[in-house]
Amino acid sequence: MRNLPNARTLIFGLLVHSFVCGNAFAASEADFKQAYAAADAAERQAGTLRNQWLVTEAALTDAKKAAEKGDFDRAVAAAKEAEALAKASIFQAESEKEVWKNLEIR
Amino acid sequence: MAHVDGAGKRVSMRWLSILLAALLPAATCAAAADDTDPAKEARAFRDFFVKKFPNVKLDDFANGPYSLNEDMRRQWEEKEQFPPYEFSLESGKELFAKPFANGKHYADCFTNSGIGVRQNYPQFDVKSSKVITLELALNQCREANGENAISYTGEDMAALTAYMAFTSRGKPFDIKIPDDPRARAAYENGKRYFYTRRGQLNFSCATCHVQNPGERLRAEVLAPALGILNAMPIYRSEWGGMGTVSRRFITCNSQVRGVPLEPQAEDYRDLEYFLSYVANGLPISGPGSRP
Amino acid sequence: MASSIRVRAIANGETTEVQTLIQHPMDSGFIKNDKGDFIPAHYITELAFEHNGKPVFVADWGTAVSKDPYVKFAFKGATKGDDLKVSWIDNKGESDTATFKVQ
Amino acid sequence: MTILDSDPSITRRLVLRGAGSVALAGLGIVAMSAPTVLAAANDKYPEDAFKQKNDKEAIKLLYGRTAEPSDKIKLDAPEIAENGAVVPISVSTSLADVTSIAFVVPENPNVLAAYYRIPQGTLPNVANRLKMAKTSNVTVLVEAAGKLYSATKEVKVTVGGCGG
Repeated sequence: MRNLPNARTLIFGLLVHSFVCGNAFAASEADFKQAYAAADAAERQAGTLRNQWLVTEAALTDAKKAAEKGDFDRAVAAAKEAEALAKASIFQAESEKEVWKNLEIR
Repeated sequence: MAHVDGAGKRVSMRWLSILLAALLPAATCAAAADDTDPAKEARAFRDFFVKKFPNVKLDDFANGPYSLNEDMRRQWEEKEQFPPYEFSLESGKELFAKPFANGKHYADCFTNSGIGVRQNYPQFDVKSSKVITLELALNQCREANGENAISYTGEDMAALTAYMAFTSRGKPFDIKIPDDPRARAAYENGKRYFYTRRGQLNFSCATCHVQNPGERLRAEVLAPALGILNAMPIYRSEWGGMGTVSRRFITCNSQVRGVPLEPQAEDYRDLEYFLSYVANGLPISGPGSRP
Repeated sequence: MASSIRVRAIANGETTEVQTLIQHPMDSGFIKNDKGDFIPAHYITELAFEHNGKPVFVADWGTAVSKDPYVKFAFKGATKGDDLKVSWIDNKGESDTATFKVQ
Repeated sequence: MTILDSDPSITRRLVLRGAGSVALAGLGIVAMSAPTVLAAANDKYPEDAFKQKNDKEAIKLLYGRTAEPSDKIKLDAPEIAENGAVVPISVSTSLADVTSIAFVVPENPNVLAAYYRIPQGTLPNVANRLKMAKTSNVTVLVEAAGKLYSATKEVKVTVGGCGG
């Protein structure tokens, strides 16, 4: 299957990403709010492009839950992950505006 | 792309390179032709599958993965002896015949009283300037008669469309694109949606159903895009029940880890318009059963 | 009253082929719902076919029979127009009975 | 398919809509009058055998003996199940005096799937649809003239039918 490696690349990217994003410093509630607002804005932009990802939504939920428990390190990490994912989905939607034509059967 | 801090930038750059790597192979096979006559495109679409699967009879594409896999076909034929959608079909027949509170019927909303008309849907309605799918037409009929709309993904909608498909079995899809730029735009939008990669897996509908039909994705044998709606609605063993076109599109989106659109969203209706149009000439085979 | 039982019984010479489909969830008890709780086992335990007051086929089922179960068998001695009585009972004590004509 | 134009009784309203757990409530009244056919079939439901996790134990409980393989049994099952939730499996045999047929799936949580009693005059052919949790052998047992025979075939399952 020609296209499965793409999926694997993306999933692998995600794993690597969550690994490198571990935070060494202790985050505050303000850090979380800032990170969450950035992630939320990006996800809303993905929404106007009709291209949100399930994992982004899951990361946003994680961030919120962690913050509610006072675990701001985790909350910030999850929010940053959500932001990166949302931005990837925006990039995908923007580039697909033209690239989709390459797949068309003519 | 603007970034707040260094860490964010690193991450995004990584993503950029991963995405570019994913997109590049596709980009190399760009065709420059800008010939967009839908009839011509539909022919090319059909020819692609006929050439890819020279042993499959054209009409058999309406049977989805069963046209491509002998072992699965035998299991399907065994199940067709007493198909699992039969209860839904009967319930659909009853629902269809049941009068609304005002005494009118679904039959009053359709040509030929709704019998043998499934192959004419979706239609482009010039008045409202939108694609009317069979599911939407059923709910419009309800609302015009003072009834509440029913769920597009629920059992009753599946049952009603199952019955209407059953009375249309064997009739070839006959989807019209009226000479109206808005109709043409709806078709083009459906086509765009079909080929657009989305979700975390970076799959388009075409990734599975044009490039890899007949292959196994995990356990499922992927159906060819040609004729993929002819068998709708379907009883899926995976669902343990019936599903409408709306339900199928939504699960497709989730499977590539994308957030699905709402049922009967414009993009979904246009997608159905495109997929049905390119299947013109292939017989309605619904209701169907699928793994 | 409504029936959960569908039967096609077709006589061909001295043999009658019977196909049956029953509407039943056949919950195995091993599947979880959306909340993560196990859906309690709910399955048909016995299904019986009777021709002229005589049992011609009796099925004892466990949890591994598919949802909306199907079974096919054939027996001798029936002719067109004969009655075939079909009954099932499940592990919760629910049941259904219906009579069909051999075609 | 002729269901829509054949027996009018077939289009009667269904009680059992979908898989809802309360869907059967309407049948409670019927349950009071225990079905006569079931009463007529005086063999008891082999409850213990259906609870077994081990195929040998289940066969022992059901028949009190072991089976010998027979090439007179034709077991028809797919190589790869399209979905473990619905695996069509059928059997026919040229053995004489068959009194029962049973299907065992050793890798299922409960190994005994179905047990069919075959009275005289009923042909020793059965087709049914079974759930399979994962790739497993399927064994059919045929009790004929007081002896027990078996046939086995492997079915690959990539999407399990038992969930969990």
